[in-house]
Amino acid sequence: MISQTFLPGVSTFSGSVDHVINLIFVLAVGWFIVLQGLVIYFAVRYRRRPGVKASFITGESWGQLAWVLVPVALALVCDLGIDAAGGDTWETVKGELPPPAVTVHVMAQQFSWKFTYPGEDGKFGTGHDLVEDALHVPAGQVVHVVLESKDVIHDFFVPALRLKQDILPGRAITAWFNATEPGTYEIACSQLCGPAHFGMRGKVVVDAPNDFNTWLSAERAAQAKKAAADTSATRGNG
Amino acid sequence: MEADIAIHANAPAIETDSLVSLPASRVALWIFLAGEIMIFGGLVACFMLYRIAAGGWTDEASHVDWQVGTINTVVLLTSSLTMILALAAVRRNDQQAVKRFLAVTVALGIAFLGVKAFEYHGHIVEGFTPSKGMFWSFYYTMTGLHALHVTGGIVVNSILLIMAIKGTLWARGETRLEIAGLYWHFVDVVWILLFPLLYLSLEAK
Amino acid sequence: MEAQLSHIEHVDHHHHPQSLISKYVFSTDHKMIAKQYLAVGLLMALVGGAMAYLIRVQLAWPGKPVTGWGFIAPGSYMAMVTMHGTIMVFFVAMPILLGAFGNYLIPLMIGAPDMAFPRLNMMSVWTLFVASLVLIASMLVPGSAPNAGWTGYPPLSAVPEYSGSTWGINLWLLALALEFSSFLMGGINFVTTAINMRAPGLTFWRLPLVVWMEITASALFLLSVGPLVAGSVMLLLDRVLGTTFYAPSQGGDPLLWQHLFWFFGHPEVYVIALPAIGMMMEILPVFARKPMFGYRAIIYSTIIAGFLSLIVWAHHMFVSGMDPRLATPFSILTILISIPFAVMIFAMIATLWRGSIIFSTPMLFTLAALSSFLIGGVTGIFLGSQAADIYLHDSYFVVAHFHYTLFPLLFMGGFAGIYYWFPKMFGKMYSEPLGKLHCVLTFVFFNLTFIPLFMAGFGGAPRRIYFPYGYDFLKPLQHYHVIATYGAIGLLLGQLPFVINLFASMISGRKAETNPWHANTLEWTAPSPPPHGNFEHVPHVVRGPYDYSVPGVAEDWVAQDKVVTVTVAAAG
Amino acid sequence: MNTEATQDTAKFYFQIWEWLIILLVVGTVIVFMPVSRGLALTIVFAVAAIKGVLVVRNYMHLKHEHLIFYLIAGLPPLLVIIMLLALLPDIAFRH
Repeated sequence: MISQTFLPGVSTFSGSVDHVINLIFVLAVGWFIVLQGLVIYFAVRYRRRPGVKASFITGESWGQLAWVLVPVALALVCDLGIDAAGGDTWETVKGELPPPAVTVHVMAQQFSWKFTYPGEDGKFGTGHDLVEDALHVPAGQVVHVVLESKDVIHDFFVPALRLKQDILPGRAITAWFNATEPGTYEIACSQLCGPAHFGMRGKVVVDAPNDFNTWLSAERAAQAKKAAADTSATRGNG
Repeated sequence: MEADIAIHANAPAIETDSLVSLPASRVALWIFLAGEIMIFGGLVACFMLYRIAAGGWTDEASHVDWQVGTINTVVLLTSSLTMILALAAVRRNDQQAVKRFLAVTVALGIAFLGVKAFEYHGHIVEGFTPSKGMFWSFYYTMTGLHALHVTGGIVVNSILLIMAIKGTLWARGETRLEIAGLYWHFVDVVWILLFPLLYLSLEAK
Repeated sequence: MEAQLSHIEHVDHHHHPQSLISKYVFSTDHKMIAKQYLAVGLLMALVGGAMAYLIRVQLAWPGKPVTGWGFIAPGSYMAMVTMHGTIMVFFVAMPILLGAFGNYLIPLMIGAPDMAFPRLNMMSVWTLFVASLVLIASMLVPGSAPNAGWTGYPPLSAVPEYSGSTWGINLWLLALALEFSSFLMGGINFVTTAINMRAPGLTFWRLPLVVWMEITASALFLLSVGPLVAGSVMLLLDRVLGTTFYAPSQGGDPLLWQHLFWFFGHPEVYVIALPAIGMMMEILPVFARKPMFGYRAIIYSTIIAGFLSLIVWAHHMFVSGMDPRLATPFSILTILISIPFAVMIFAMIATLWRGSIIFSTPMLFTLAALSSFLIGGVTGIFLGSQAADIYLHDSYFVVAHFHYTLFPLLFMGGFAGIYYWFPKMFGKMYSEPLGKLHCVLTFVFFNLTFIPLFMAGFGGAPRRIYFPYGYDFLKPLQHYHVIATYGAIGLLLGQLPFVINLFASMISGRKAETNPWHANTLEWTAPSPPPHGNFEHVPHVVRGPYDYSVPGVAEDWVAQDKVVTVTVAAAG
Repeated sequence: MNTEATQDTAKFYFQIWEWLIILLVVGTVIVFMPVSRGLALTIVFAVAAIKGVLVVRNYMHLKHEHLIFYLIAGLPPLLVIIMLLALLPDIAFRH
């Protein structure tokens, strides 16, 4: 509802994040209306009038205190409900990660993003890694992003995916998502990372799985060709 | 309703609680120490967390000399004894003894700093500066902060000693010695905890 | 009595003629020191407010030169955001709510002639003054002003190459260290004074709520700031001595700072909130002519909230990369802390019920603060919930939320306090029409400023973005920033009636009576303004602070030190 | 206070000091004894804690104080321990 109207969510868990936000929104607005209504009503109804004395109510006896404690108990019930709803969502998003179909290493640095895919052999760090400026992922598959930073703390925030995770230098934090709708979405660094923080924009391109495979093969082929050209160039020089 | 009125409109004059009769300076000093415990506690907690994370720092830590540390601990423990004896002396109004014990306390405090400076010098000559590694960063930060507190204590005790010699101490001598003593013992307790943390828990067996 | 008098060395200064300097500058009188705190706080609020103006105009019309400043560079924008936060929290909120009102109210309300340690008190305010100067200097040194955010997360704050700020951040840390020591000294003084200096008969269960709240706030500050002091020393050493406490490549851990910062940062919110809530709770019963509802329940809630605030800090760090298993326990604790606050809010509302409400300026400000704080409270639930926080963390929702908690308490609550105690502080009455105008302008423009930011937050807009047009998803949210900026400008201009009122009334206001509001607490039994030493006779307290409209008593108020007889017939 | 009583007090303080030195020796020597590292560490820190308590109770007179002093002095260590425990998974066992 509320965040959905601003920015539609496009991951498998965006619905449950939005659901928690909506739940809290409804409860919060409800409580606010009741309480604000009481303040206004009391202020108007019990304004100073000649000859009317205020009632001497201390709220010290349990009978009077119940007027406060019962609503408090009600608030507690709402709170626990929110916690229960939130706990599950949190487990889904940040708890045990589902097994990945695609793993991408994300390197953040002041003030840009680099996305690394494994080479043909499917392994990282074997000399065939593919480094890209945009994050391409297949729709409908679980993607792991291994988040690392070269310098300061950044944040991998994709509003449309409802995913936000700080990136700490010195640690590799793995986050996951499963995008449902093909399209191009923005990555915003959402942790103050220096004077040009505002410019640290990235792109997630969600492709249909076949398109993704085609893209990956093409990029790998281009890289192989470039590497071969480089090697021959080096040989030629030598 | 009637009970309410009885309590609120006709409340009997009652005495304030016993807390008002506590000496303000002692209360204030303990509150100050509570803040200090949080500062040193925070630092010690960080040290322990990092030490566990790094797996012990046994190599770096083997370069601190536990014998020198032990001597310094004895020095500081003894200075605590002389400080409390100075308080006992002021209570029996033995002014000569107060001056004697205060002088010894100050001397022991300076001796502690001297030994500490000797240690620092040795480490730095060997190349173990604060930026040499995490253990040394913590070593210098913790002992340095402690040494600053020792210095503060020496200053306070010296002022008391000068006042005692000039004869201006005695009007509120007991309170002053008590407060200075509380602080000095606290600095001692901090060292009692720092000593095993930095000097003793190092030998990997 | 003897125990009390023995602490009051200065009482014999009472009749000595004072030079201008010892009266206004190096004063040990808690009332003058309170005014000094107030002056520092209000002056720094001007600096912080000016930055708010620059930030808001830049956000509404990015890249256009700002009237009165010119073009804002990205680095300066970050510095302004950083300094706005630092100034408002540490150099406005704490000096006004804790420094000024704590100093002014605690001795007067407990029937004491001064603080337990007047000279320590003077040192506190002077340390704060020096801290303010160092902070101003940190903005003017070569290199950049501090620009790592008011939270100063390393490695950005630890390594000069990353932020471009060299001496700026060093001085910023020094200013904070001085500010902390100022309020440590102040806190020791407050708590000791409240423990030791209470007038005969004034037990803890007869203490006005604001005194309870001030000492709880001071205790919280004392208990929470230590680890951050240690952490700041480590950060400073990282910067100047080459240690590597926060450098991940050499075994350091940037996450440690976040834990230390928020271990202090969360209680700090209550350090600011509690005194303001306490002042509102003094004002409500006076103008509702009715006892504060649930006095004891509020005190227990305060203590529970204080303790809980010390163990909920990690809710600021749900997505920081900390262990995700910690999130749910901290989320539950966080949401539990809303319970004691709910007790306080409901008790305030219940106090209005069947009252006889007088809408004076302090009361209007209190009601405005209560209404706005309600929004601040309920929006806190979003951020306390670990799941909603995945989306809303570090967004404009957070900005709107904490402005909705801090602004109503700090400014509306603070103004309520200033107007309410104005007659006592300055011996003059303020102008009611101007005060009411001030209240209406503040309330309307405050809401106009920050409601749109909630919307931007729901749209996912991250905070601290200098130039939003770089992002497609931010473009549709831009008009919220425009509305908010108009609101902010109105809010700033809306403070003019206060400035006029403050100075005009101080100079030519009607002379105030001893007790213009017919209030019960002890400060209203002292002359307006109270002389050095406060009370002519030490008051003997016989009752709690909120006996308003007691049946069987002719007047609708009974001062705390007044013995009355009740006509039994009225008891039904 | 008569002289005899003050003599006793001084003697008592001296005894405490003797205990502190004995404990110091115990805590230091244990490191070089053929016991497991875990046991040695436990003893070292237990001894340090006992020494701390001895000083606080006897030299700082906490044992004669009003209960509120226990509260003032006891709350901070409790908070430090809570903080330490909460930070273990994040800082100490981060790898």
